[in-house]
Amino acid sequence: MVNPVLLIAVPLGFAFVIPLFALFWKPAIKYLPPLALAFNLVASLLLLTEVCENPIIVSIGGWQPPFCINLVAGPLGVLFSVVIALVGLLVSIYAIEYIKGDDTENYHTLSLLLLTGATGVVLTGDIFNLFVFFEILCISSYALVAYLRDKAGVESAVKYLIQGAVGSSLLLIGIGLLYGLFGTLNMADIAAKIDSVSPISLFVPMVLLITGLGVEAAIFPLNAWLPDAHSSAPSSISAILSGIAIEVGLYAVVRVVFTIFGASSILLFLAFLGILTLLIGELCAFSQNNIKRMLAYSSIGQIGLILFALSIATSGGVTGGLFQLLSHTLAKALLFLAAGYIIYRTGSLQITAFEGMGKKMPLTCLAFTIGAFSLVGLPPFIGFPSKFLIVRAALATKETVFAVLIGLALLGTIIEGAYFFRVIQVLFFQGEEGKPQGQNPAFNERRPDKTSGEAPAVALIPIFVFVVLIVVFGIYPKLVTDVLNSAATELLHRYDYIRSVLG
Amino acid sequence: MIYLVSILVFLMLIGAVMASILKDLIGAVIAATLVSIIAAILFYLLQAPDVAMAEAAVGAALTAAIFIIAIRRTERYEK
Amino acid sequence: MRKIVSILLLIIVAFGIIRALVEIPFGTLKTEVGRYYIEKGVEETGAVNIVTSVVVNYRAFDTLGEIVVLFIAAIGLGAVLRTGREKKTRDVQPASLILFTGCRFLFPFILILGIYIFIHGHLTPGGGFQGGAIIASGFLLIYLGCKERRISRVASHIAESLGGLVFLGIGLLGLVFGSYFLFNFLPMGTANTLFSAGVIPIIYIAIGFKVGSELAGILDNLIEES
Amino acid sequence: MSFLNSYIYYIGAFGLILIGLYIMLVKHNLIKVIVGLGILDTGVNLFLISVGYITKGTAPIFSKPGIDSQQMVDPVPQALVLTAIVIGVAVLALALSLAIRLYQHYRTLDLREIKEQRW
Repeated sequence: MVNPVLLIAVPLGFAFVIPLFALFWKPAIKYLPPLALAFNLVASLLLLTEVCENPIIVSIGGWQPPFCINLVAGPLGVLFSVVIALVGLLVSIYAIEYIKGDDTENYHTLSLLLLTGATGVVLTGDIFNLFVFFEILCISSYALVAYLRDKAGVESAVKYLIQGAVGSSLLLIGIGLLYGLFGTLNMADIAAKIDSVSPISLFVPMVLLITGLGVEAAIFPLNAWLPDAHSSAPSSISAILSGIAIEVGLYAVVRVVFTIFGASSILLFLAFLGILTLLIGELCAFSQNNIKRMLAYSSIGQIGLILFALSIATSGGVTGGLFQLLSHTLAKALLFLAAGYIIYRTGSLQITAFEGMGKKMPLTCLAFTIGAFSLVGLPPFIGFPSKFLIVRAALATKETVFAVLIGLALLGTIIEGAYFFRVIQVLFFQGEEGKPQGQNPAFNERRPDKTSGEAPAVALIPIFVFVVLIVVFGIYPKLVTDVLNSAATELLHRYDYIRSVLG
Repeated sequence: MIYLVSILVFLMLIGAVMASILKDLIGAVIAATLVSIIAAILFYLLQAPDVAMAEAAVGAALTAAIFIIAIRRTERYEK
Repeated sequence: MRKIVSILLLIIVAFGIIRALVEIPFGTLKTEVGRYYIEKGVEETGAVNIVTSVVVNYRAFDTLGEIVVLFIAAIGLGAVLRTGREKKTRDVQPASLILFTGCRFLFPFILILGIYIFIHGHLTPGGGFQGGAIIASGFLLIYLGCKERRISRVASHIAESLGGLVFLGIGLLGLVFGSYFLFNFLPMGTANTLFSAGVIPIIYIAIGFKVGSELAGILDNLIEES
Repeated sequence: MSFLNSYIYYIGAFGLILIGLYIMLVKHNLIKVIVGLGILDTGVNLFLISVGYITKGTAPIFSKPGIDSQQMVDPVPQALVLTAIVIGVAVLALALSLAIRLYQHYRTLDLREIKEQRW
């Protein structure tokens, strides 16, 4: 058995070692994060086979819950840690070549710590510990958004930091209220005692927790920071932020709503909020000319869809939501990585500048197209079975509300299709010769390198792996649905969770 | 005792309001430091000496120092 | 407009919080977990300062996360402020003799005070963070008084990394010896003496050096860079 | 008097929280906003500590033998606040470094004038 603590301790150790390497052996730094994440991937895949029957509970320090912090490696948490390690590994391989400059050790340390924080959030079983790991995730992403130190990056990082800090404070007040009410911080213990308090007095802590976590999850009124932050970070970081950070935020929200509060009354509200987020995100994405902003708004839309699917709260709905989450993570990471080199080669973020790139770098553009098709939900890519599951689950509830909402969601998908096809049309079917484009003033990510065509091999490997995963899971969704089913079961059956932790 | 606490809380809130009102950022930072120091005293009165020490060392001394360094490198007055 | 909306929002927040606080009376006992720590803490961890035993033993994982947060802040700050060019020597305006001598005289005492505080973290109030912060304020004094002096970037990086690695290593040793991460595998000793409480003093010393060097590094970056 | 006795710390804590939030929502100067963030943090910490207080309690340290453990205040919120203080100062330091960078780019700290990124 692999101890789940190692999933957090090993990458932390690597992150602590990187500054030492920076002093004595600099060229080795960029290979450390892939190494750490490869370990995490193998270890969490090994765990995944074990935890599907019985969740593994490890206490830290050797005391019994609720008197210590404990990790809960259930199917849901380990599934997330597999996804985090997988995407993190591929993105960090991509970053070996993509991130250049003389202070790359900062980049590598921060991105590794971001992923460690995300892993901690999904594995921990203690609400304050969740707050601490959440802060690790958030603070390293503030710093990474500003990594390029340009105008746009610093400005977005400031906005992100201020909104995120208010969210964290609200979260901490919520945790304080919960501690005052129940006298414990263990999530299972709180969940077990939740019925002893009147629902009215639970309302305020719940709203505070959802608001605080919702800032990172980019639920509708709280997502003003996201398009700025995701579009001005380096593309590899955008991939992590879009593919992992907001999903982990959403995980925390649903963990709080489903497991701690067991709140079924708020679910319909969350479903509405999800659809609202979806429509706003897709409409804003439609009106964008900046490719990374478009992808960022599309992430908002997708998060809305996932939130909606999870709020259906039937086995099918939650499975579909988790499947959609997986498909969005893979597709969006792929899109950002591919877009990163397209931007690098054209030297512009404007979609109109991409004319004819389909001929210059066919592999990258093909990968971009596959990611876009998958996100829209076309077969045979992973987006198709996931969206199909959501639609089926929504209709299976036989409630008019959900039928209407899923109709709106499909409308959002059509909008999504429209703007992605616009990009693909520009890439492949317009402008034989890329005519010189005006530089976007806000853009100075890196000096464009128009000489060479295709992205370098180190960057193409992760892109290729993403494409393979998207196609394979799209053709054989059975490969993942079992795991997703048991993860959904963990989320829906809070009493099993409580029993497995408290014994 | 309760009067002392009330006066301290009152002063602390006044300090917070001053931090909001003052156009001179150095003044605002000093007001915020006053808030931190009084909070440290309140922590001590609430039987939390560890926290009082941390708040006095981190919240009052170091935070004020980094604020003042940052203000010196940017601008002093709020428009 | 923005003001009115904000004030409305704040009134809603205030209302909600007042509503919630009715259920949480001030000054009453609310918890069994805290009670358990008080009853069993000395016996189980060997530290007479229960807050320390909670911070470094029962909830040590939080503390690990917290020093990671500070580590991220130090690195992120360096990344944000970094200029890329060689640092120019500061326009050395020599401090007055009194200030100079005073700072040099005081600095070792502040250092010793900080170290004393984190070594005695399990006996008296204080611990790694407080001691680290005091050490960092000693460096602040050096910056004010002896302007030409700088802390060595290399030394502070090494202290940072080693502090983190020692903490993590003790955690992993706990996993090896006691099959729990951060298990207190050393003998407890007699309570209320310096050499007691197993791994707690070692962890606090690591935290102290790490926090001290990180906060000093943050100050150094803010003063010197860009 | 009993009102003051039972609520004065809560009043202080939530006063700070509300003033801090007010500064963050209304003010335009970035450094001012960060000052607000510091005040908000202090308020949250004060609230957490007051949750753990027991009337006529003593500090949770067995500094000499024979201390009544029944009257000790709850140590858990104190441990949480120690963590929260350090996290707070980390965020503050990062925010101030970003403010310095922002000032170098825009020559102003007024958030109304810094709007390159818009919908």
